[in-house]
Amino acid sequence: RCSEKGFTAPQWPREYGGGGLSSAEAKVLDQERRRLALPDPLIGFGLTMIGPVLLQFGTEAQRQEHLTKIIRGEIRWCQGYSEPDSGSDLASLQTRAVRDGDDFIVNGTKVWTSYGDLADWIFALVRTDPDVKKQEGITFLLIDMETPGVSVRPIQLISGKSPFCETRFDDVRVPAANVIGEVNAGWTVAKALLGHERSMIADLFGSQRGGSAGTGSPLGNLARHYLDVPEDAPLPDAVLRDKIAAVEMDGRAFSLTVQRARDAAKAGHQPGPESSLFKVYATETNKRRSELAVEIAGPQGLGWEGPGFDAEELARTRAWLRARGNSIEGGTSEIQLNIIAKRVLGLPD
Amino acid sequence: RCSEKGFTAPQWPREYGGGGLSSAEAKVLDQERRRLALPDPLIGFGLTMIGPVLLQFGTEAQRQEHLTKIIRGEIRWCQGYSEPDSGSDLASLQTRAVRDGDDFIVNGTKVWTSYGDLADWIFALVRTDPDVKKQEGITFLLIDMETPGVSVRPIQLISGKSPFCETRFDDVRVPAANVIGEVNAGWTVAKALLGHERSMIADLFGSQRGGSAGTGSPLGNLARHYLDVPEDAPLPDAVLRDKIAAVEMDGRAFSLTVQRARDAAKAGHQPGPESSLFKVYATETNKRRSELAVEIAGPQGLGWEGPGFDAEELARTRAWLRARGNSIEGGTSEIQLNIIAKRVLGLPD
Amino acid sequence: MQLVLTEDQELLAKTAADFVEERSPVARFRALRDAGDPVGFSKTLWKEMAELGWVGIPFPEAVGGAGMGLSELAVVMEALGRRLAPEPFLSSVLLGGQAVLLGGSDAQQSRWLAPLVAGDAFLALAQQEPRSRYDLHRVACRAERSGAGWRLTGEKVQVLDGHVADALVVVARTSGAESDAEGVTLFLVEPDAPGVMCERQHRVDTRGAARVVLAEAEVGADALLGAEGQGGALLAAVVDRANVGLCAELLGLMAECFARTLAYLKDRVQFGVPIGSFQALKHRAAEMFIEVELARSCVMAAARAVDAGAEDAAKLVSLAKARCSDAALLVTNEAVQMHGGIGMTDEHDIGFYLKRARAAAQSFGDAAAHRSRWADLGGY
Amino acid sequence: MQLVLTEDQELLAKTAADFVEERSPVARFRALRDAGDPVGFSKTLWKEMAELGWVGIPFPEAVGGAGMGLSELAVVMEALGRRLAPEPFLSSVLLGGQAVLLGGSDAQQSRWLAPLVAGDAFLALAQQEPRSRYDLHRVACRAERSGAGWRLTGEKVQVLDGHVADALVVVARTSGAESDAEGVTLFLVEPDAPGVMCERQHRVDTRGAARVVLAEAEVGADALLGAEGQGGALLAAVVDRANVGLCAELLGLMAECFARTLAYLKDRVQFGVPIGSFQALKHRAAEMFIEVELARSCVMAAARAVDAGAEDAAKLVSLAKARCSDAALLVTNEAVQMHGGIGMTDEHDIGFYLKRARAAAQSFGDAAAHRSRWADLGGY
Repeated sequence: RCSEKGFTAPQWPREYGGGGLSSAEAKVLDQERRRLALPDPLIGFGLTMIGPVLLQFGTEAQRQEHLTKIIRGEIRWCQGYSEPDSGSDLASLQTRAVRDGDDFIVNGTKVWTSYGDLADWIFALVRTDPDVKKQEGITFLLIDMETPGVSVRPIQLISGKSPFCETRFDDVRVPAANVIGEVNAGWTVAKALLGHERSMIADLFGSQRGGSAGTGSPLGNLARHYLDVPEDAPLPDAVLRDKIAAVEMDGRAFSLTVQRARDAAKAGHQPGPESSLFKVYATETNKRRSELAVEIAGPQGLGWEGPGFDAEELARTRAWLRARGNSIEGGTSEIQLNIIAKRVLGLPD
Repeated sequence: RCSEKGFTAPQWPREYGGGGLSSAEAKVLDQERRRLALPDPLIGFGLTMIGPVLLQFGTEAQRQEHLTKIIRGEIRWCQGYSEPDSGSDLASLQTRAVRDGDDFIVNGTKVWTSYGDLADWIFALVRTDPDVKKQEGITFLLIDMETPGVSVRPIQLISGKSPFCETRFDDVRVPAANVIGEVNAGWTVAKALLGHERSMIADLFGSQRGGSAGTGSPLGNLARHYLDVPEDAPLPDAVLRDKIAAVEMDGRAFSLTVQRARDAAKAGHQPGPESSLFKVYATETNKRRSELAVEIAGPQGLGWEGPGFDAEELARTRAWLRARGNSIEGGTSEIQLNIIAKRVLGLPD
Repeated sequence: MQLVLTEDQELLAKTAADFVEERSPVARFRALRDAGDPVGFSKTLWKEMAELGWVGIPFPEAVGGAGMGLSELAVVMEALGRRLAPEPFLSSVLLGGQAVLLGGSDAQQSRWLAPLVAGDAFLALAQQEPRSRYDLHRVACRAERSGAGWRLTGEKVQVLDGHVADALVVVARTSGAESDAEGVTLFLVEPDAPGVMCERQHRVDTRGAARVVLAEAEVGADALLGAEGQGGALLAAVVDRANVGLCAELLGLMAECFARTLAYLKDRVQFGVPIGSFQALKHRAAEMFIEVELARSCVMAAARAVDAGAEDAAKLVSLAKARCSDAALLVTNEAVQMHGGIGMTDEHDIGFYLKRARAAAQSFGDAAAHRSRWADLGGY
Repeated sequence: MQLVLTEDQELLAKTAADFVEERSPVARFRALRDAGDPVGFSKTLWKEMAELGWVGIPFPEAVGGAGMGLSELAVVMEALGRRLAPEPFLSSVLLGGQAVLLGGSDAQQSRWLAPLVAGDAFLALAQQEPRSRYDLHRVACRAERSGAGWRLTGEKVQVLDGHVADALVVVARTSGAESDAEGVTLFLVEPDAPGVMCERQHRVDTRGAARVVLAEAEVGADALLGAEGQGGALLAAVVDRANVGLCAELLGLMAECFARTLAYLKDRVQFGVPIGSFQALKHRAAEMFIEVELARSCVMAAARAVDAGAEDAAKLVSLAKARCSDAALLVTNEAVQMHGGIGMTDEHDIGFYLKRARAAAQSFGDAAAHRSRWADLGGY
């Protein structure tokens, strides 16, 4: 139903099944959807990442082939960027694609390919020229996951199962027609895509307004439970109480900062420097919050499975462990701080 | 009395008025002195710093001229190392000494010359060759503070009066006979002297054993006073109590680490890596402690002078401000961490 | 609530920044300190600020004010905070002035607020006592009925700009024990009333303050400010407003201190490179940047919430005070450390920022006290 | 108190390190986990450790022990902690064994300690309850006289290695309310006694633990361990000893985790250089180094103080537990962050360190609880 009306991709052109709405109109739709607490119709790499890239860099043939399927949810995409030896230094990637007639032969390993085991296609960065500056020999390539030589292995995290996979390419033959943009110009495409990813992350944070008053305190309630004090009684452990207040206040200060950025944007101001802190602060705050939840539970916070721990306790353990990765994925906190120091503060290299 | 018996400088040779004791004998004397809570007879740059340097690098004439006077406390010394533009990067010093016959003509400015306004002599690092690698053009020079062209200006700190001075040299004529070691080999002398300084600092810390049990809690008592609770009552502010405990425990952990280093040395072990943390940890802990004392006092901790604040409160304000400099003087905390990372941990440049 | 400056506020910010840059460099503050100026600020400059309309910002037009709110006053106080201007916005406009505005009778308001707004009179709040720390309920000073009026006895300390105040708003207890929540009453006391002794105090931040001793000080019935025994809520509302202003000042202070440190990191060369190229310092600078940005959001939100009488205004004020206190201490401590030796000298200005940050952080509730209040208001 | 290893202790350290490196790499721990091993450790290896004399270190020669102290046991537990060896020193030698040693009759000691020291029997301490958190006085489990013996009812959780214990030391209440300081009594209960139910629990650190339900469990008069109602002091002494061992384990854990992270910093190349050349990471590594060194001093001091029965032993134990908890969390958190993505994967070993550090930190008092105890003991 949603895809028929073009609501899945409200800002994409109508000819590919999009809604053809302007940015402002899309925002209204988005707000309505949030107000009604409707789920996003189809969250995925296709819609939010490769779709916009195809609109910007794809050929007409490429758009025709993929966009409609993305909107209808017929094919699922995963992302092939990171490699075992290139984490923060993405441009050092080693997966090789060698031209062979109308095809490329791809060899290498990608990691952190979310839902690689379920995806139909992968968009990958591959090295097509090893003899130039590292950013200049990279190509952006679409690969059908059914192609012989593609193998996928799920990655288990310290928190347990995850959507992440390791995807290997052993002499995988990919048509050169699947190159997006120019050969060896993949870095430009990748950077644009990272831009889409950032706006997605900002959107994610931006969905909250500055927080509100009477919503109670989840961590305060949790502490009341584990310190075994009656409802509405103050916590007898003032040190724990101070930590809870600090984490809550971090969260509120962050929400207010996101709101400030949005209010400024609405008022027609250029994006201020504050948006540069969103990723690092949101993830570091989430780490502290999930760690504190485990700390509040004391010995009962140590469950992994089975008897003696309730479902919420077990979920909190996993959430705490999973959150450790927040400051690594999508650009480590260290990289974020480097970026702030350089681009916002203008500190010298 | 002390100097007649050679106790002022127990390890120096008898011919210069020293005690002629071995290191072990000197330690016994030192322990006795501490046990009796006698003050060190003459603490000063002469005895602890320039004296050892003269013994190691001085000519016989230089020793004859200076050592006995140092021991008798007849002349006082100050140190001319730092300059306005060379703080952590000491070797970049700019004070020039140009040869002129049997003399050097010195021009430049030294800062942080403790008691420069009271000292009779200064030992200074000066640049005698600006055209070589920065460490290789430095000379170690003794200068009589009475020489024309030497001017001294006391430095006021954020905490108020201080022994520090700024010492300027305007065409100051210094006999070349006052060079210690070789011309342009002053960096070697300076490094040796820094070694003496370090052993002095380690000694300073080492004077404490691992702390003891029933000594009460000065910060706890302070908090009891400002929170207005009776003696021996627990503190009603558990957050403040936690901070006090944390600072006390930092102090105790440090004392125990100093004790461990000394016990290991006494047992004949090579100095362990733990001594590399003494300077940075002692100073950072002192900063936290003095800051917490002011925090405990609340609004009463904000006094500078005069009515409404008692003498202890005013002293705490000054102590807090003065302590901010602990992590700057004698090698900043940043430099200390660099040294640990490089020399102890072996991390690459 | 919109967390963005209106065009009028932008204009005000620009005017204030220009004025402060031109008329109130840090050198002015230094000169006042070095001279041991008995007033501690410039009455001439204050009169100019009154003429610019700044003193009257949070007062109604009836007394000559601008009828604006803390959102506007915060813009001005931030600008003043950047250069440590010691003029008495906190003491007279907020602590004293808002007490009279929120609690005063028409007669009291016209008697005191009109000259205050005109820059001709000064008010101060005599609240702090030697043992009261951050507890607004803790009041040892007692007021007893005496004839038609009242007789006050007690000791007040660190009465901000109390040494120049034309009237003191004195927090006294008309019933209950020293730490009771109830029984607090406010009085308007002129310093030349019999039994009132005022002496100048000297704080680490050089801001003017006075110790006020009330020895059976006699005041008339018209000295009562607000209702008898209802002073607790009034005081809390006044201190919340004052804290918004104090936070705005701290925001300006930390932003400027950070900017100066950043400039130093770029200029200062050691080992042949600017020290700002060292990654450890870069990361610490980035952490400071983050804290300053978050503090700004909190100050804007607190000011707007108080102006709007929002339900969560008290929570947002405590959020702002906790964060601004901690952030200002972080930034000023790091500033001294990063400046190295020169930062420890009195002749460098950066130490002034450290001292003022500490004094502001430890006034009207430190960060821990406001986290505790946040938890109280959060019901845990 | 000398804070230096004796020659014998040095030798023991060397032997233990060699043994652990050869026989107990982290891969062994991983294999036990992957297999879902019902015991959770190797009884064969345990028997070997007993033969090496390690199990008997803190027991008298009368029961086959070495008559040494925690100073020696700490050396062994540090070595085991480096490679996460899950053998039951904490549960059986310290928690269960020391309870019997400090509180048991001659008969109880010879019945249980000799086979324990020989590596043939296991003890465990059933102390933790769902609501007791870190409060040793909080005991809901009740024991009532029943004929000549006792009847026990209550629920114990996270009884370390309780699933393989031949006898449980059960902390029960013979008088008073749930949180009273007095009225606690210890009992030796065999798991096959009527009314005792034991089920394996699964913790984040994969260490063996059991939930023990006592439903009117009947035990004889000889089950009483120590004097009735005097169990509180005994328990505190036992937990202090256990905490020294736990701290030694944490010391080994953090030292190894730090060493592995340091190696990674030197090996891992990004942007053409080892990431260990980035100054921000260098400074953080130096901070970790400092914390590990301080933790070592505290563990050594606590072990020697307990061995010597020093007056400030309890304070030093709390010092050690507070510091080791915080330092281990710091080091393991930093380790994962510095390893980046690979550190988040289950197939890399570094995550095991993170999990064990958290579990140990939140057992027998977290850092805040031990700072509070330090303050208690300091009289403020």
